[in-house]
Amino acid sequence: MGVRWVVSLLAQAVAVIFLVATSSFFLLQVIPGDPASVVAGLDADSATVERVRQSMGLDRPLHQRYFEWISGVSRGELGVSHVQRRPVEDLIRDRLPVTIRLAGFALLLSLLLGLGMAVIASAHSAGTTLTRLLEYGAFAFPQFWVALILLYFFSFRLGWLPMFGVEERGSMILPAVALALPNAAVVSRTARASLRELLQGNHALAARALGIPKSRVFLIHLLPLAMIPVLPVLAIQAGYLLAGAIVVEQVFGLPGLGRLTLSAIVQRDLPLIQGIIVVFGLAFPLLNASADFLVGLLWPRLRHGQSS
Amino acid sequence: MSDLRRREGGGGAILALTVLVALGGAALLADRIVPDPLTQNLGAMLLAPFTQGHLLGTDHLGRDVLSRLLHGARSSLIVSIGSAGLAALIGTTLGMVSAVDRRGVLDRALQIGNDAILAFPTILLAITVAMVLRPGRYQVTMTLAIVFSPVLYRVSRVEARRVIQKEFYQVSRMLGTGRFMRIVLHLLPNVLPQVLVQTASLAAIAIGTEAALSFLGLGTQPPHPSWGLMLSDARRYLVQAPMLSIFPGLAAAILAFCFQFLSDYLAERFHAVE
Amino acid sequence: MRSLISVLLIILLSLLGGIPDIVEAGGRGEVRESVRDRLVFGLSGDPNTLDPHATTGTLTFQTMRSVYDTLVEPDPDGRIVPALAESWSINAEGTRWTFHLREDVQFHHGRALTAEDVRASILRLQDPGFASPSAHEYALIQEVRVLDDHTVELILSGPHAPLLATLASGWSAILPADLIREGHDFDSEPLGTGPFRFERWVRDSEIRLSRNENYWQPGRPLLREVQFRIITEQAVMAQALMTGRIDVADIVVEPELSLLRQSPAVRIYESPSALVMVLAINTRREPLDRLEVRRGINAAIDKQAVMDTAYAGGEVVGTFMDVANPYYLDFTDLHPHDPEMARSVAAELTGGRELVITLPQNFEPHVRAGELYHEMLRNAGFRVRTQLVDWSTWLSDVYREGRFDLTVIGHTGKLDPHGRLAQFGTDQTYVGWEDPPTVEAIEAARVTLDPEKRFEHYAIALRRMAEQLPFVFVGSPVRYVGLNAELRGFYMDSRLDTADLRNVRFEAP
Amino acid sequence: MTSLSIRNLIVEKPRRRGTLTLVGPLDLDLRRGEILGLVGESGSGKTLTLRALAGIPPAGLEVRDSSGTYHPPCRTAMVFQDPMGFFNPRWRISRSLEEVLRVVRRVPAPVAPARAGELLEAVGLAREEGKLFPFEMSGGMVQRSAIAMALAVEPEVMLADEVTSALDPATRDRILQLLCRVGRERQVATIVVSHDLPSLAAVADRVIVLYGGRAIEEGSPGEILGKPRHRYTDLLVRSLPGRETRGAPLPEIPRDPAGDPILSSSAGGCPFARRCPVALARCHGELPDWSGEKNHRFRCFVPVRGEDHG
Repeated sequence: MGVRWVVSLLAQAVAVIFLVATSSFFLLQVIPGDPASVVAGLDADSATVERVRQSMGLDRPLHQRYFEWISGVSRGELGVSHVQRRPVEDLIRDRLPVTIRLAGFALLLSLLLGLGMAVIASAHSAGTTLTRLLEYGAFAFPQFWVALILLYFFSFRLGWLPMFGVEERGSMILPAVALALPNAAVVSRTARASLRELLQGNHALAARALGIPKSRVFLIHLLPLAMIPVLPVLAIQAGYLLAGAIVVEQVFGLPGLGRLTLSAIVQRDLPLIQGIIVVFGLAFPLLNASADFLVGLLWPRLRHGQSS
Repeated sequence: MSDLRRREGGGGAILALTVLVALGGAALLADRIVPDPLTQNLGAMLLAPFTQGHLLGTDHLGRDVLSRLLHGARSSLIVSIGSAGLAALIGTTLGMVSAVDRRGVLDRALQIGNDAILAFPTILLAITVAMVLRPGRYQVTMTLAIVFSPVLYRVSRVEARRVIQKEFYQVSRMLGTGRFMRIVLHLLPNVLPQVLVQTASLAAIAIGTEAALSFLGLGTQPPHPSWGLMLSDARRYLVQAPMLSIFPGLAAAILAFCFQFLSDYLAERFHAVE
Repeated sequence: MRSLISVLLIILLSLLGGIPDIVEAGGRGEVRESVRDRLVFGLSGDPNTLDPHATTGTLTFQTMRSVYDTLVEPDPDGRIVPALAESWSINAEGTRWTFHLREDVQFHHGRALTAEDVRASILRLQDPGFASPSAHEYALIQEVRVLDDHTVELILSGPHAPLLATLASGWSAILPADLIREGHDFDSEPLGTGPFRFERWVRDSEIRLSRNENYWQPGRPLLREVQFRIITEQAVMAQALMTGRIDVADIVVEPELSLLRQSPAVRIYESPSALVMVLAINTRREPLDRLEVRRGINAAIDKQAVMDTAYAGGEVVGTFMDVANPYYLDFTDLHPHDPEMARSVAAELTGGRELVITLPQNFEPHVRAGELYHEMLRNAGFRVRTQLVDWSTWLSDVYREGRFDLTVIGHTGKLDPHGRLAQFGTDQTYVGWEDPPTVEAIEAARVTLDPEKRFEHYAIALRRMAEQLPFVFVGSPVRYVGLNAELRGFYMDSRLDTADLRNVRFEAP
Repeated sequence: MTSLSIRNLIVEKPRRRGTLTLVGPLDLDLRRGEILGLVGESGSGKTLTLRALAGIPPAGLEVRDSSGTYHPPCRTAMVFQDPMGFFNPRWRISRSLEEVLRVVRRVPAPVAPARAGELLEAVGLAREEGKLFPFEMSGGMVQRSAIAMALAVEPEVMLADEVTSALDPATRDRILQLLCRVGRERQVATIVVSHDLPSLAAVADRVIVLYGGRAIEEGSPGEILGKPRHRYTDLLVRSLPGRETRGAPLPEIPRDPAGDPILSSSAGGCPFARRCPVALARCHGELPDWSGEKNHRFRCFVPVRGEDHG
């Protein structure tokens, strides 16, 4: 991983983010709905709406607003929320911890669940069928519905877990499970394919031929190796996790980035939506890079570079 | 060896196809076999299944759940198959263009554009596009097609590049086969299998995403039914009428199952052929 | 292997970092007081800002009603009574309003209230740079004159009867002049003279208030602490109320309402709402510009069924005024439900044109009502299509630009009928209905201070509207609030849609 | 002193209609320290035989011997064609060695590193080289390490599957010699599988020629190379490079019309019958019994006579 590699990675990331920022800015101009009307409300007359629009700076020409905004972004300033009248980066920073905790928990959970499923599938042919059904199910059921069903059973019916907020103990469990399920399916699919290949591969054969017990070969030798293709997938999935958080946070009433995003969209808080998109856009190459780094850590061959 | 693999999941695939065809048929003939899904009966709201001639009961406006389910199949099928198919068309075309681009400028540009779409949070992109296009079932189809196409772009680009490096492709190039013919004769047939696998898988994912968009009010427009909309309506009645969510949820799951089965089956087969 | 473990450990540790505060908070929540003096108020959404001058959002007023006071306030009988102002007088022309302030009022930061604070607050509302969405309500105030520390005079350019109601509304909150000057962040750190002082706001999660020990009403408030919990999912709100996690559910609609009615732990607080639910008609568009067509549409709608099914009950109205309003007049017999007549209109007068019902999807009952209208109109032979739009789109496309055929909405009431009726009859409203007699009557009522004469003016306007049908007037629903059964002294002003928490207490078990 | 004695080893694949025999029946007897070469073209069942012996047949295949089922009768160790794949890519060589020592031989953890070092030295590597990852080594070094791994289990029978084919020619002989040297030194019976008859002949005590999963000729390397008797062996030997004496055209082994030799062997006759230029009718129906002397026997109705080779 030479300097050139890092530089080209950075250049690509900057290009992607610039493209994301620019396209989101112009795309959002096209969506119907007027932010000034939302803030002014039902009773305001048109003069008031116009004044509100001016105070938002929306009366100025588009290109001027764009250049102002994009140069702000390059300095790390994302502008001021129209509706909440606070700097966008503050708003995002406030919500980020909840969403990161939720997504992190869900990521861990999906890793454990997914690997568990893959192990069961590889151990038994009956397990394969079961795992495949579980995987399909995790994909097939709409996330908000799964979230509601979980809520209904574990909070309403059984009263085991809190039904809203983040204060109570275990309040992250249900949202994280709802969020983790589709990811667990992806992890399981990837790990299952990777394990299947490894099980048929020479290393497994060699270890077995030397008399190392089957279970040990599986758990100690192969499982860590099976993780390698899972990690990049997990990085991409982490992006989807943040997206899934919109629905899950809404259902479980968590004060995270997902809720912020939804309310920003509903209220046409353009600077806030743009800011969130830029942050997501930043997270994407970051996650990919960290997955590469982790793979390097887990698989020495890659760490030592492309020399061989 | 290959016959062994083909048997694996083959039964499932046949079953999946049968269910799909049956669903499609039911959706097409829904007008003939079930009552009108819009007719309300405010005197018979939230009926349990098997009461007063309503096989699956009625919803919160006294509409027959079975008719709504079958009519909703139309939306769900249009959205899932339509969006995955469109995405396949867009993604594969661009992916192959990217792969055969000799100077690499177009390839680079397409890749960055593709990364940019991927960097958008999926649901946010879907919401934004859906808002620009205005809500509706065909608009959702378009939206999801745009959201999904990067996946197929990636797959087809990787596959196409793999094929291009193979000897037979280079040979056909030396033999002077025209560029277009080369793409049609050699590239497309070899890229298509993987594209098909992914398309079927995306069709499954589309069902859940359509439901999420309906949940946010951007999908099929009421009072016309779609499974996502039914689920979204039913969520308020979880306590009083849990069956209202169970039926569309199951229907969506079964449809997604079918597409996944097909996808996996295709993957197995193509894997075996290789 | 070791590297894998270390990576997992790092991830795990970073996640566990969040646990201490979860545990701590959980422990705090478990405490059960012997006499409860802490109220948990379930709020259906997060306010955008806590600055009452900067928004028209009900959620802000719902929470800030307890932090700020206004010069005058409404009482349960609909009269406007003294609050920060002990008394007031209006000159004969109605252009000079003099308010005498109480002398025992302190802001939460300890400074006493003076006339200067009133002046600064009103100037802030009028400031074009600040761009308050309520600014138009103060447009006629030409000058705010401080006569002495506790006397302030508003000089108007002409008589304006609704002003008193405006001053009693949440957006006329009095803010401290010194903090306004300093550019204090009222968006997130409100500070007023109200019964509760602001403690903290965790966005999208909770707002905490604590008792103002120096409140000017002796012995009030009764509660030590108020916590607003933001719960957006209605089903969760209902469950939380039934299981005692919250004491108030701010809005209850069906289907949760019937669920809550069955719960012994819950009492449903009902008050007639100031809303008028309508099916608005775009009278600019062909064929809706013809009265006969509008009457046909009106005749197709079974209003009571819509009220019962979509809005959990309420009374049918025949004009643009809520039933409980002192200015209400009954015109319901004017246009009865008549499907036969509707059918003939649909067949003969619409020319087969498709009518689009545009539904705002922010409020579920409207969507349900829309589905009912759709079916009723379809049954009468109209060609209809439904289009869901989100709230912002509705506001700009439908409400501001008038791009719709039919739409569903509830018009909120204000303390003064002018708040509802202003501009109707002019081409400024979204229904595009122009009617000079109505405009005249509304304007006459605005400049008339005598309530009886105002009633006569408004009667003319309401009759014109009932006859001309720029809307299908459907009904005014009942406002339901879910309460802990042990809660006493709760009062919700339905015209302002905000709760007064000063007298709230829990009955000793 | 035999260390391995197996009768009627059979590898078969159960199918919906009957079973398909892939290898055998095969008899194998090995003395301690003996080097047995198994030679045959690809598809002749060499690797399958080794994997069956090691008790790790491919999924879906069944192994049995005269007792009905088959379990490795003694401790076996196997060395593979692809030395890189042999090792866990994430582990240093010493770690892999210690794993085997501790798990299979129950060597206490503190002793394991020293024992691993000894093993590395035994195969001609330095102790420090154990600190390397497999991909940091040359192919020869990795194959040496693989032999060290095999030795670590202290096997009674060592199975070497095409261990040299992935290496360059210079390293090839040295690895093969190393394998046989450690085998003899430690009195381990070794089965070496290869399609490279000459290099096998250079190290093996005895050679068995496999075709279509059946042993068709067996003898000392000199005998097999010098006087092949079975028609297949004959063609095989004559096709070796450097044998095209007297300007005779290079003999070509005819193609099997049935495609897969294994498929034709399951029909019951000599597996080579369909390709054999001099096959008799009976060759298609039955496989002849062993004939010849003890140190050189073969199964052929129309054996090559010594004078054919001149």
